[in-house]
Amino acid sequence: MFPAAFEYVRANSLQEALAALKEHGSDARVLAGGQSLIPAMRYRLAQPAVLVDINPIDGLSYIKEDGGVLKIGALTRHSDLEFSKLINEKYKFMADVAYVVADPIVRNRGTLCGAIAHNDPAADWTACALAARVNVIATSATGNRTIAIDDFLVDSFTNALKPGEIVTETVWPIPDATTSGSYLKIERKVGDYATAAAGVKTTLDARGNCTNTGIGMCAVGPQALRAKNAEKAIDGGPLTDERIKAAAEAAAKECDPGEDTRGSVAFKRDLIRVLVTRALTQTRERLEKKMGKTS
Amino acid sequence: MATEPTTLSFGQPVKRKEDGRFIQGRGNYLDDIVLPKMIYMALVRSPYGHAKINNIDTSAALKVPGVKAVITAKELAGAGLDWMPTLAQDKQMVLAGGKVLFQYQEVAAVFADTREAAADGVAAVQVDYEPLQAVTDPYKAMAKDAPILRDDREKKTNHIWHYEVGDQKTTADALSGAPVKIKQMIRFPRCHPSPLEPCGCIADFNGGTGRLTFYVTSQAPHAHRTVISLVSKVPESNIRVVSPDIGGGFGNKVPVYPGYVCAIVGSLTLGVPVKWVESRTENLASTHFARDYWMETEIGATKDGKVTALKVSTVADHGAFDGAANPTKYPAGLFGICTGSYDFPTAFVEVDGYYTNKAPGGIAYRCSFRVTEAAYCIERAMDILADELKMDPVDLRRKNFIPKEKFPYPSATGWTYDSGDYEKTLDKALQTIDYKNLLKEQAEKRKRGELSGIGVSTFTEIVGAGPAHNFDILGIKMFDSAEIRVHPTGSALVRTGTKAQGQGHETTWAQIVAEELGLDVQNVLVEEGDTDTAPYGLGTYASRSTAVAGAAIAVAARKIREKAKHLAAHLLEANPDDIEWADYKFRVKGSPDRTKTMQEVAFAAYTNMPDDIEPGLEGVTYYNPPNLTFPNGAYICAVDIDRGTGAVSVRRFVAIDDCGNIINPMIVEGQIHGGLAEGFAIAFMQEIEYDEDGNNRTTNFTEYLVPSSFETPRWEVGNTVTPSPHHPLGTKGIGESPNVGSPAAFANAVVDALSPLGVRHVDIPLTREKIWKILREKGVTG
Amino acid sequence: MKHPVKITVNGTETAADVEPRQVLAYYLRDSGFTSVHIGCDSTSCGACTVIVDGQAVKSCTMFAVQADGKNVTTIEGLAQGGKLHPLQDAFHNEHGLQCGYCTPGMILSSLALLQRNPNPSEEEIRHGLSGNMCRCTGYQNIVKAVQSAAKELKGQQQPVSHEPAVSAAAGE
Amino acid sequence: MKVHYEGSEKIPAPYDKVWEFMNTPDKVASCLPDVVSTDVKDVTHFTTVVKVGVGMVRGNFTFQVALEPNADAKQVSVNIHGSGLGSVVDQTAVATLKDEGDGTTTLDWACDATISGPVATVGGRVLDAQAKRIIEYVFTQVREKLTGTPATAPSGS
Repeated sequence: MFPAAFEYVRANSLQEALAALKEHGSDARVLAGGQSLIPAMRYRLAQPAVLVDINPIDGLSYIKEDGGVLKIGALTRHSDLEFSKLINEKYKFMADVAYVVADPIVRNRGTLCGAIAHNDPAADWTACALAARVNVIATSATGNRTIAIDDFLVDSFTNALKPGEIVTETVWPIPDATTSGSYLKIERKVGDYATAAAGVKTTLDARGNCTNTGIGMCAVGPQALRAKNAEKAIDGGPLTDERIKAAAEAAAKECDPGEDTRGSVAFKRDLIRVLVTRALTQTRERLEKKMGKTS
Repeated sequence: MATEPTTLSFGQPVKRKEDGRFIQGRGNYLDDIVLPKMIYMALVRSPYGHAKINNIDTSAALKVPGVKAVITAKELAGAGLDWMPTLAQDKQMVLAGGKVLFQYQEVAAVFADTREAAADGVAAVQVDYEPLQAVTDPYKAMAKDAPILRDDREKKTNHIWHYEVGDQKTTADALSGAPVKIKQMIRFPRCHPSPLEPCGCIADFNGGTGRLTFYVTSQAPHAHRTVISLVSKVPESNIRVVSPDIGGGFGNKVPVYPGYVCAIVGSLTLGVPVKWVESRTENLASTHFARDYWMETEIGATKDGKVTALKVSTVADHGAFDGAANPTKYPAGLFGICTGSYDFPTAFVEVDGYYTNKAPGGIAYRCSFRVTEAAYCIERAMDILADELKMDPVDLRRKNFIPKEKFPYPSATGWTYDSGDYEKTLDKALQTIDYKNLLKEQAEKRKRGELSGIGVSTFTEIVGAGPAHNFDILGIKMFDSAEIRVHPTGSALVRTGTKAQGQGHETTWAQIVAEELGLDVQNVLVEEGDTDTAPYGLGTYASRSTAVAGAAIAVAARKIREKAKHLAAHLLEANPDDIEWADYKFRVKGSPDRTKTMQEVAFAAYTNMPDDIEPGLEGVTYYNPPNLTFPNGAYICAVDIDRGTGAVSVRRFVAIDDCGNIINPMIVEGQIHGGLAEGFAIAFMQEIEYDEDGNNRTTNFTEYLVPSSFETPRWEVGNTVTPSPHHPLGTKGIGESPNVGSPAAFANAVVDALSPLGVRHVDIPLTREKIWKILREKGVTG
Repeated sequence: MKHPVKITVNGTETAADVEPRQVLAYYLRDSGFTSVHIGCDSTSCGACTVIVDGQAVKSCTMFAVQADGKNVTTIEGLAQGGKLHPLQDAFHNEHGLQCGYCTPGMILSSLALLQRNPNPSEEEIRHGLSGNMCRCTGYQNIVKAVQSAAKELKGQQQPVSHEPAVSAAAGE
Repeated sequence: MKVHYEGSEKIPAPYDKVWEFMNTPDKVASCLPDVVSTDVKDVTHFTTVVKVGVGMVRGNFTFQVALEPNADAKQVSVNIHGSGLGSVVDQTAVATLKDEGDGTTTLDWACDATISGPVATVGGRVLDAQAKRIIEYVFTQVREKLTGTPATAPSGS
């Protein structure tokens, strides 16, 4: 299958990219990893008039801790994260995601920022970003804008970017010694969209109670969803089986899946219950291991 | 000059001679062929499953830069090419005229300078459709008030044909009198061979010579040449079909597809070569599917578990056109083999074919015609009977096996099984997996509340079509052929009517010739797929290559050996009657030092032949097999089920196959691995699904799932050897057994894991959701 | 509007004016590197996998214009000085191929896998190759082939031919 | 692929005005988002080309619209046959008006659509939520056109 014709703009700098977006307005789309966009173009479901390729831009691919936060650049590929020592040692729940996004070859092209901007209802990184309470940096001719992930994700395949803005970075909190998480996904086979997936992240306070718990779910709604009630059910107490059970059931209630070839509404709801249970249980194990090590 | 054979290779794991080009990227597949002035074709396809075509407007498409022409049914009708015959005595629209009968049906063909321009042209063709009620369920198709889909037929019904075999009355009596009975509707879902390389062709009509050269992804080049001649009216002598390297076939590349006819029409009218390569979506949505059988199965048995009768009433969904590649006599293929490995005193099998608004087909996907359905049906049903009898499925099978003394065995549905030793094969499987220990392990797991299952399948296949009195495609008898030329320096060229798609004929055929003529396997070149040079044959499918062409090669080689014997006698100055063939040499009886190698004899055949022997050393055979061959196997599968998600993990899978004598154990093992992986996919994740409006929900690899290395289990494979008594080499065929026998082993294991919950049957594909639903209904929470 | 591109394939520069919509896979095929196979429309099958500046990439999901100035390795460029790469030998010796259609992509993915992990476990191999479909082999002999090539390659450093080893970001 | 959506709009305008609006092709057409062109055929039929922007799925759809008033049932059926992106959409939106007697009107609407072709089979995941958004937009537009308050088109970026 062959895409419809389009005009290609090779952006060698952010300025060039922003200028091109300004010039072509809503007819233009940014090309980063292209692993969702290009297949859609081959099916002629996507027929953008102009593609602005940001891949040539230097300095947009990085994984760095800087100023008390972790920064991921617009051109950082999934596989950069999958094989990053830093991510594998310190950001386990991000490593969980990097291990299961798409397939190994697609991970060499696809980008974390692109996946979040694309906002596919089944995008692993969006669920993970909700759990981690990530900030998205949108850059325009007038400068940078910081958008909380909850505000950035608007609706399926729709984000809060204004015309002329590009996602240049996502900013992740650095987990301290009492913070951990887990991301679990059910897919029919490697490379399939998730049937259901859940990411959790929590921090234990001095008394061993959970604080700032984040629980994100994807493929069970028009876009990735935050399981607010499940977070409430966990915060303020320890990760006991009972409280995990309560949180999992809350998450199953508040997700909003649709029926498709991957399964029925009831099936996906129950998968969320199972996945949140297992992700929280694994988080508990990781915390025990981690804190056992540090203490 | 001639040398002694360095590798006597028969039965050895000879490395594949074809690999060299593939591992260096030098294969030559259809789309790799580029001809001067070649243009490209793309097809306009229907978005509707069932609709009236009010109008097709091609004017905008003709304005697209690069577009050369657009043809519709109207243009084809002029030349009488708007319909074409299928391989099952039905006919199929080449381009839809009047109405479309399935989604993605071919509606118009666009010809352009580039692939991209052709795609632009397709997007610009405007078709005015009037949607009609789609029928996607054969049980709705048979309803009185169902719309008639094929109004081109005289018979105003969606019923295509009725087929039956066996004894209806004795079977009915035996069933009604049986102390133990089971009855179960067993569904084999619609699936698709989806070889990694899609179908395609290049039609190259040369106005100067009047010759049509047709390059095509074909498993049966000669059959295609004959069909094309019948359809196009081009004399068969002016058609050359070339089937290059093929990226997998599995039955998908046996039929003739509408795109082929359109490309030929394009080349005939535009006078340039036309290439058409389908997309994956086109492959999954329009080329022929497999299975889609609804099998209502009844078994009668005594209280101690001896089977007394089998009845199977089947509904076959053929889609919009009956595209099954079946022998004329057998519209339901060899489905009558559903008595399997068991000694049924009586059986009755009936099949009714129906039209629906789905893609056409009914082809044999990696199996002899409809044998996968049959094997799955009986192996699933035997487990249900075991459950009814509270018997171990292994004991029930053993008790009912056809005993080896009874071979050749006449089955209740009219087949004569050539040979088998089912006990031996089963015992080896039980031993390999340590069945006793496996049962112990399962008991412990169940104590711990785990869901653990063991599944057994002891199937019999029927392959090697086939004897000419029973088997034909469009009237052409299903023989196959071989031509061997031994060159002066003792190397040889072999040509056959078969066409490999990964099976390794270039190596296996060379091994047969090396064995029969004492040549070095490296000096035997195998050539297939060019109808100008290869002898007429029916092609490669239904595990018929080794069974039929393999036999032809052996027979042709023996003809050569017979002539060579006289040459050897001349060289050794002995009487031909005193010459014997021993240790891959001719030798004078009683004087072992007086010998001649085949190389020496071959040289003499061209340089030093006596006056009474004509020069040269060649052999040709057209082999009509006296019977089919009946490979069998015993498969055992162990699974665990996740109570939370319904996910199944295959812990172990042991496959012991008996395909008679083995020419190349490495290739046989590879065929088994591959067939098991396809069986695994069918059992757990593959189904071509339509919604009630006729939308195909599975038109690409994100929806029609091909397991990756990550999901695919590890295989433990082995063999027993029970030679075929009637095959010159004692071989039977292996390509398809693992795909035929394994789905039941997987399904039986999963049902066994669920049996403590009172579950007796679950239809494949065994998706997580299906199993999850059962678990929750039975109160199992994860 | 067509764009001029210069792409170095297996060490030799190729150049053409291409439509932006032409994907790299067809550019390579039209340039004679027909080992780059197309098996799907959905970035699923991996038959078109090539190595671009050290990274295995599905060349049906990258535009040729994006490869301008880059180094591409296809399987045609894997043998060095007439000697097959140990992975090519291993696929032959272990019967890791049948129809051959997935083989170029499968071998190049294996190469990228062994570069990141010279000593992979069976599970790591099965995970690392899960972006490449094979319909013929059932994968078992492919896994065997990668294991035996890994042994063969152990000790000797085998860079992706003509190219720097895997991009720095991966080793962050 | 079949989809069903429904909703209700409280319109601060009298029944007759709403009824008249719902039976005037160019007025109904004016409620569609991203209209490229509209061609009114007669008092009940019009054809309109709409730019559909569903995330990355973008392209023009041509809609043939037929209005079927049923005064007794106080209903207007809006039958739409749309085609684009190699796919077809056949949908019927039924608007039922209720005179609240206080100068306001309640518009209850229900829409059933069948989508066929690549968009259904490949883009179904993309389409559902967006189709819902578009149809909801259309009926909020009815309210807003009748009461003069502006609306922003559904963002498709």
